[in-house]
Amino acid sequence: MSALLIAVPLLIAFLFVPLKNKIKYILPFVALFSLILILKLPIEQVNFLGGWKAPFGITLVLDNSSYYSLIVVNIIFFLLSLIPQIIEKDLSLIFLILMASINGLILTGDLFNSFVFLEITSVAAYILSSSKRNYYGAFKYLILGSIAGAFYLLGTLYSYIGTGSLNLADISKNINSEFLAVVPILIFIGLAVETKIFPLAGWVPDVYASGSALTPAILATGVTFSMMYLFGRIFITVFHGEFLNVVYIFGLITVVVAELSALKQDNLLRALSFSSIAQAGLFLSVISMNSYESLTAGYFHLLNDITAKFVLFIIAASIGKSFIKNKTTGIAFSIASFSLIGFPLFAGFRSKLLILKTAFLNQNYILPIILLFATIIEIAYVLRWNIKLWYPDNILPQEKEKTQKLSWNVNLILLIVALVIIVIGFYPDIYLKIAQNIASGLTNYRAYVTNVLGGM
Amino acid sequence: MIPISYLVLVFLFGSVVSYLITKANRIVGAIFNFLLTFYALFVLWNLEIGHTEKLFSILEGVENTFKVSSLGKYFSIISLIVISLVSFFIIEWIRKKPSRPAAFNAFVLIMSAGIIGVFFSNDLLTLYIFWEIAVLGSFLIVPMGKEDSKKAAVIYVVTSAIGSYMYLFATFSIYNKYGILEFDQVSRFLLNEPSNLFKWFIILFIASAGIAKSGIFPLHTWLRITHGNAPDAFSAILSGQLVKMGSYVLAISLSVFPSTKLLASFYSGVPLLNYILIWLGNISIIIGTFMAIRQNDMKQLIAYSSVANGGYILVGLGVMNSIGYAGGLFHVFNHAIAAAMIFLSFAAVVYRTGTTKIDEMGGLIWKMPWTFVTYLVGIISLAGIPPTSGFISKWMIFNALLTKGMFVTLTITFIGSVGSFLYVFRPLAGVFLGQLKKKHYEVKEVSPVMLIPMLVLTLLTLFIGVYPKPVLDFIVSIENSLGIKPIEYSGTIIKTSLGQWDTLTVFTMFAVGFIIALVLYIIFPRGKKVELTDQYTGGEYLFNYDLYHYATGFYRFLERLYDKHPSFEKLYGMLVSFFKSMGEIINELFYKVSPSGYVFWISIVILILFWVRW
Amino acid sequence: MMTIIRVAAVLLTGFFVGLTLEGVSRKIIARIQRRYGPPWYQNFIDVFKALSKNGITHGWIFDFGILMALGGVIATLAFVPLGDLVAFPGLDNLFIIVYLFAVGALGMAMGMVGSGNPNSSIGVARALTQMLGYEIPYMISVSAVMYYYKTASVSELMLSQQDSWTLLKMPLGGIVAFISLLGMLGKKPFDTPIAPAEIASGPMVELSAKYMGLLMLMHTFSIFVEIGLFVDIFLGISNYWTFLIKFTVIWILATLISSVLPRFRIEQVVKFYWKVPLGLAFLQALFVLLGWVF
Amino acid sequence: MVYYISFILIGIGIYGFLTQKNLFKHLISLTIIDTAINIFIISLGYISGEEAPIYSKYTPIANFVDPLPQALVLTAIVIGVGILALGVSLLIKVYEKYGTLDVEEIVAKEGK
Repeated sequence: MSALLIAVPLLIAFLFVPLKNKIKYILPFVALFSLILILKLPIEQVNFLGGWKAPFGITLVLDNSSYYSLIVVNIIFFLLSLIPQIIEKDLSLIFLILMASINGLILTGDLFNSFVFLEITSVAAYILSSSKRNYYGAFKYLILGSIAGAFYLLGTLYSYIGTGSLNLADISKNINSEFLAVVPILIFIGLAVETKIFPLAGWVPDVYASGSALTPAILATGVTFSMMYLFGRIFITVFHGEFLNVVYIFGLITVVVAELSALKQDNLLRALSFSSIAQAGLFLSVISMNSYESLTAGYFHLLNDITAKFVLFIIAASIGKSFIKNKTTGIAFSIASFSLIGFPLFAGFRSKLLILKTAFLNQNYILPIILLFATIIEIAYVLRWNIKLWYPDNILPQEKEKTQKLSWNVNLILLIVALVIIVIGFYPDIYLKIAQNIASGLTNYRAYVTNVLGGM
Repeated sequence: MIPISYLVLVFLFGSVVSYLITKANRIVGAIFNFLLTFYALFVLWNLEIGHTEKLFSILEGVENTFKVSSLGKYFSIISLIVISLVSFFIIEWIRKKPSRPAAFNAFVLIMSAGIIGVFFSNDLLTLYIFWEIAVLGSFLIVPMGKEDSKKAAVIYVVTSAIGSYMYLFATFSIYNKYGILEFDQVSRFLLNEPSNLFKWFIILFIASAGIAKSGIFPLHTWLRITHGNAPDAFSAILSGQLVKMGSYVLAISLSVFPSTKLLASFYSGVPLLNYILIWLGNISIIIGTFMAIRQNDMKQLIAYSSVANGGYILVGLGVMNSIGYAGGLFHVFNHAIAAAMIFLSFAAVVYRTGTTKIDEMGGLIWKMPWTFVTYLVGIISLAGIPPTSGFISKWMIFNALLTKGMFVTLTITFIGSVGSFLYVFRPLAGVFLGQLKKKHYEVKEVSPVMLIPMLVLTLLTLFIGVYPKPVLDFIVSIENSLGIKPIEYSGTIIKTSLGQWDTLTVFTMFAVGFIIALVLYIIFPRGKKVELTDQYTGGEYLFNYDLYHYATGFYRFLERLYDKHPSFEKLYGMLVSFFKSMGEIINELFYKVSPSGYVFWISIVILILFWVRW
Repeated sequence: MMTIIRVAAVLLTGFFVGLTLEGVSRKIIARIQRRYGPPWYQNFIDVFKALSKNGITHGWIFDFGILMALGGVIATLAFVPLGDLVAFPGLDNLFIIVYLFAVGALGMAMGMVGSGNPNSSIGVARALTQMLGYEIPYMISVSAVMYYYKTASVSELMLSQQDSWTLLKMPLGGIVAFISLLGMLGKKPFDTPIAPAEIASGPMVELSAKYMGLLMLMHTFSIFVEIGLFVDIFLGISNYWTFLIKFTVIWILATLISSVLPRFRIEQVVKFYWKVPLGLAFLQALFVLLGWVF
Repeated sequence: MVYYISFILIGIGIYGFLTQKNLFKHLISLTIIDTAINIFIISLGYISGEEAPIYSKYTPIANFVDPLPQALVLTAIVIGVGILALGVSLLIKVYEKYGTLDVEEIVAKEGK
């Protein structure tokens, strides 16, 4: 059943190639379909494609973590499909392909398969990022992404040599120190580009700040989330937390470096993309503490971050120089930015508390310091942008005329998401439950192995 | 009895209501705000000490609660007095001033909700949450001011965040170590804590939130730009109330965690930690005083004076003996009232003239006498001259320092005190006295709606100056609840080990002296009233009376002595531009490069990784 | 009732002795300058003459400032013990006297600046700056005394000097207080605020007739407060009469010193006070802390 | 021995990236690296002296080289080709937009 999640979007994408212009209106139905499908699926189900048992066949694993990740990602796709204004007409196909590949990426239980889905995702992302005539940025992304892909492939191969298997569960069972010396490095480099780790995230600002609303709204939320899921799946479940100390350091460096870079930006989208990099770095260093609590905190934070970024990026890309004509949009933007910097009452505050708590629990005092320092810088530029947009100085009347009102459906969806941020600020249980489930699925590798390979 | 949590909720929802009402009619919205804050003052006044309310629980093992303590009640009543009176002032002021009245009114209420929460929080986390709500509400108001105010708002929030994040760090250290966050439990655990370092760290980091908020050195730079550029009436709340939130946290970090019992004495009963904090207070007094003397912008001048007065409060609290602590607390009241008076009178002046530069005004006393009276009594209280209440607290602080033999600190408090005569006189001479400018011939006194709160504050500070019992009662109950020996007083006589004084006698004597002078004045022949422009000019003919007003560079001869002073504002500016250029370098090196650059960095990372692994 | 009589006695002493001594000091200065000089009662004549004339005023703040100045100083004087003549026993706290004194100063400054003449504004600015100069060393040296005797009440400070004068016990503090006293009195070399040749007598530039007279009274009373405090704190126990003798001696000494010195510039005043006297005052405070008192 | 070829090829690819300013040459370098990695993968699966992994009556069982890497490489090649095609089409667009493929000129034009 879970294979349908991959097959249906792909199939529709290919079926509708002749009807490129109409496909826009089918997107919500596809997204809704996969969402309902996921909700109907039973957890702890392993789908052996073609009937080949693991470790020989290709498996699609639907455990706690992949189940909830799928829900998150598909909700994002659903929400985005409801805003057809921001989807350029040629990109609807890509949207479907991206959906299929991301579903696959999350579901797959096979390392080489994940490589394939990773590449498809990347290709879709390259095409998405070339929107708004941002070809050079997309090309840079392509170069980085392909090199990273090559390394990921190398890592896959090395793990095949080391363990004799490509099945994640099987690798997890058979890991040995010799193999662990090389493979994590290769996989890490392969994933570092997509998880936006310094210094391999050079593509991010160029791509996110192309001016298109869809590109960052999907890359910084859905794609990032799935990449982070994959990262957790490979490094936590498969490698049992090996190599995470290096990730931790890289994550922290990423946080500081990205926040510093963001400070200087005079383009809101660029500033936000650096913030996105920083949050990714923070997430990676949090999950690097490799405990159930830290993973919960990390994914909880990631959820808050992508919720906020969803609102921020769409508004930043579609709004003009001020909120004068779009007050409701402005309110959503402010709520999201307050959540981003973790003011109380908003969702971001909960994740900040959770991260601090976890870090202290692990006797880790560096991470809180870096987190708080980074937040101070983030406050500086995020609030500066808020003030700039709310209290614009010397707006010319004709510019005021030119700024268009966003249409009702955009505003509605943004407001709903902003409302979610506030609700999560008071009752974080919904997000917390998702994060806890993902965390328990990732940390409990024994259950994962038995689940996939059968009771061995 | 209405629970505090309902009050907070009423304020939060009231902000929405206020927004809608103000959209319809701004004056009605302002009246709504005033009624709500005044009602809150009434509710808080009737609260019983020890009343506890459960709120929520964010971290397991910690029940977030409100609890009415004497300290919190004292601070909250001061705050609400200031806020409600300023709200009354706003009823008239809002007709002309803020660019977004609806948002202004809503944010004032959000801020007030935060403030009430802060003062009744029973644990560190609740305090933090409401603290940030208050910051959020107030920071959104600041950019409605002058053109620099947008920058000011960011500086304000960042400075505040530096302090509050240090606080948060300490909070989580406590939580991690003891698993509790309630104030009294924390202090109990701290008393049994063997590690001196940990105690130092906790108290310093908790205090740093207060340091940032009350504008203590080295985080004092935000006061000038924020107070100076915020909307005029809001500056009164900023300086009169929000800064006092910082003093509250300082009071908590020094007294609720009993610093004198926790740490060994360093110099006549004062631990080294307190001594360091006292020194921070000293530096603030010096900086605040001497920088205030230099300012030509009246709001920035009083902003620097807030730095100095924050220093006074910290010095008083830091001494932590009966009289010093009482002095610090009393000074909280005095400075709150005095700063509110002064900023309100400035707001009235700006409302009429539209400028804050001292040398662009002059002689406004002839047009706005009641505003002048408010300012006069305000500065008398600020400078600590009897018979206003400002003197009582200064006297207590001097006494405390003298009994402890802290002569250097004493010197600095004297400098601050005498220096305050200098800087408060500058706007007095430049704005209200001297020659009236031609462009201000048409200026009128502000309406009674604006005058009433100003005069109420004036009467309040005079009343407390003569009859300080209400405030002293509060201070005694606070000191009792914290286990500090309460100050002694009977009626209007305040006693210390160094002697006593009677506020009433001093006032009576002043009145008698004034009457004697008045009698002399009346019995001798009347003088002839001449125009202000009719002056002794050494025989010269004057053609431009605008120039005949000494206001620019009022203390130039003194300023010259420290023109080349080191500036922390510049230092922080340099730090920020350093961060920015670091960001620029990183951006150029890593994020803006061509594909060659990416491949280069990938290779470097691979080499590093393999080198580290093998 | 007794209090009222005592207050009246203090004020009348201040009036008569103060004005007389001012006249005497004019005579002394004249003699130093090889002039004959006015008679000793010249200042009584001056005050009454000024009070009886019709002058000019610059509006209500001008009048109010002068009233506040005189009222403040009268109130201050009432708290100063004249030897054993103490108007308010137990309440004569030194800080009160010093700060109540500021009311008068503020009133004068306000009234004078209210006249609208920039000369008076400059004079007031200078006077305040000078205050910043002399007040700090003075307060430190006096604080050392208060710390030593553990009291802030002036009469108790006086009564504590049974064995020897404070001036002899703490000579440095005494010297500092005396130098500061010169600044308070506005005598040369510290007469920058009124500097007649530069800013036309500074604050007083617009004064005439009644206003001048009231301000002269205020000046007399302030001199009485300033020197009286010094005598009480540093020159041992005295009764009313010995107090007046000591007072006269100090007054004449100050006059003699000032009559032979030129004038400082205002920033030189501040620099001077914050170098020498402040350093000495700190040294004195250190000695007191260490217990090195003769 | 084949390892070395692939390492040399990766070196050439990186050298191409670092020294060349033409975006098309970058793409070629990318392809070189891709190829190098593919060669490397195949070399890993190759066991010297063994048979091709074709199951027939002529080949004795259990003397095959590992067939999986070859299967994987096939997929990787396909993906590589796809990316190459995408890259080239992007470059065409880049050329249309900027009129050049030289990195420095593009950056100069972007800055304008």
